Amino acid sequence: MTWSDITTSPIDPSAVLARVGTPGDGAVALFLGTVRNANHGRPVGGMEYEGYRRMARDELAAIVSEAAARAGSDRVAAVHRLGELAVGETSVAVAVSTPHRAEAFEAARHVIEEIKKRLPVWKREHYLDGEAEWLEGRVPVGAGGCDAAGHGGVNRR
Amino acid sequence: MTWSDITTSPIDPSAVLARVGTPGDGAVALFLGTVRNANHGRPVGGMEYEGYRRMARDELAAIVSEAAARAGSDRVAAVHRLGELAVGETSVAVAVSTPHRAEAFEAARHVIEEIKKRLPVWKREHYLDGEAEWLEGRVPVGAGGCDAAGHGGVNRR
Amino acid sequence: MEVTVLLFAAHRERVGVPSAVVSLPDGSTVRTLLSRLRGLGGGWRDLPPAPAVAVNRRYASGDSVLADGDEVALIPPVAGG
Amino acid sequence: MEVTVLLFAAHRERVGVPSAVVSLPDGSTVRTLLSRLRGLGGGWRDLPPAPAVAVNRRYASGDSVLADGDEVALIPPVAGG
Repeated sequence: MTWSDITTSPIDPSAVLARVGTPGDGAVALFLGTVRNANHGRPVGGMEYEGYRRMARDELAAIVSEAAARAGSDRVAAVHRLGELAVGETSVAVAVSTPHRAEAFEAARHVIEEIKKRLPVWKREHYLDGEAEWLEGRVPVGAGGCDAAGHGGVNRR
Repeated sequence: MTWSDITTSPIDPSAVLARVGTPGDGAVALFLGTVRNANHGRPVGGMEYEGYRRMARDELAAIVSEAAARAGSDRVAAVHRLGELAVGETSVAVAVSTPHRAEAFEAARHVIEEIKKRLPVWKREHYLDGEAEWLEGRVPVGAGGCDAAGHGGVNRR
Repeated sequence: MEVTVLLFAAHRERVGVPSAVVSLPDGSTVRTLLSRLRGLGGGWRDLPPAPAVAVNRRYASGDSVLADGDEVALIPPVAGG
Repeated sequence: MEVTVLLFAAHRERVGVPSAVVSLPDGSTVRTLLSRLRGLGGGWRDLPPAPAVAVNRRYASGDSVLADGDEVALIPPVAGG
């Protein structure tokens, strides 16, 4: 079964790995996103993740389901953490197991790319100089964008 | 520092993950190869891995070094297990950490692909019907092949 | 009818509140709502003219017709991972 | 001169031994060695005509000139991972 979660607790990679893998699978791919100590050369002390939690749960579940369908495997797991993270802590983990390796790599990559395109999560970098900034994000895929001036948005996909 | 090993002991994915990751890295990719319970529909009870151990150590170290150079990261780790493995056990683990995710995925994939092309390791599948067969492998990349009839081999690359 | 507007991250900081309840004529679209919000002045005027929007936790277009009780979230460019 | 030949997996099973020491004229190449091995008869004749070879734990070509004490491994198609 696929599994996904949005959590404020620390992510344990072993627990995510344990969500995938069956006797018929020969390949497991795991991806971890971690908080870096610098961005564009500026020293970073930590990262604050904010999310639209209920929607993020739904969206992450949808991403995982899509990846599972593409990979032909229901052994796809993903979790995203919210809250204050220190440098080195894991913000996101994705695990996939499949009979053969190409599908595991492809599906894990797909999940993290879709997370970055669609998951309603934002992050504020806290710099060692005491400042903090919301990181520039991406207009979410799946969102048409709305124009109050009436130029119209595209339909939801 | 890169790390690689050929071992007869069980592989602990967490220990391999612990070989990579620095405060400057934002991405970790882990690949695990595991023993499947069937091959081409034939039920498998276990896998026996034989290796030319000293050469495999050198070759795996070389593969890891090449991947590290390509990824621009010295946080590349790989271990291959030899001996009798049960279904579900991990035969190979590869971990890479890099500042950004594309390089981590690419390097982890590169290492496992090169292992399959070059590592002097062989496996015999033990079937539930009591038979066992050496799996068909690949003529190793880097080996010219030698022709006793005098047609000549290509040079080592 | 009334809808609940949710604000996150930079949007929330610009406006100063995480949510607001807004009254609208029946049959209003997301676009109508956004126009109404800008009309509230203050930080609302600092929102981008065409933010991404989710209605009831799904991405939606400006043409989407709202219903009483809908939850409309203004979604800043996302930056998960 | 003498070289040590190592056999693995299916090669080892065909020949029946994991290693053998072979005497060769000085200056012999890998190709000469392989020809000599096939001449030993028995399971040696069942080896493929042009196996991959490693000399002192590095892949080598048939043209490689051997030296006394070299370790020459006949490498079946590899199947790691």
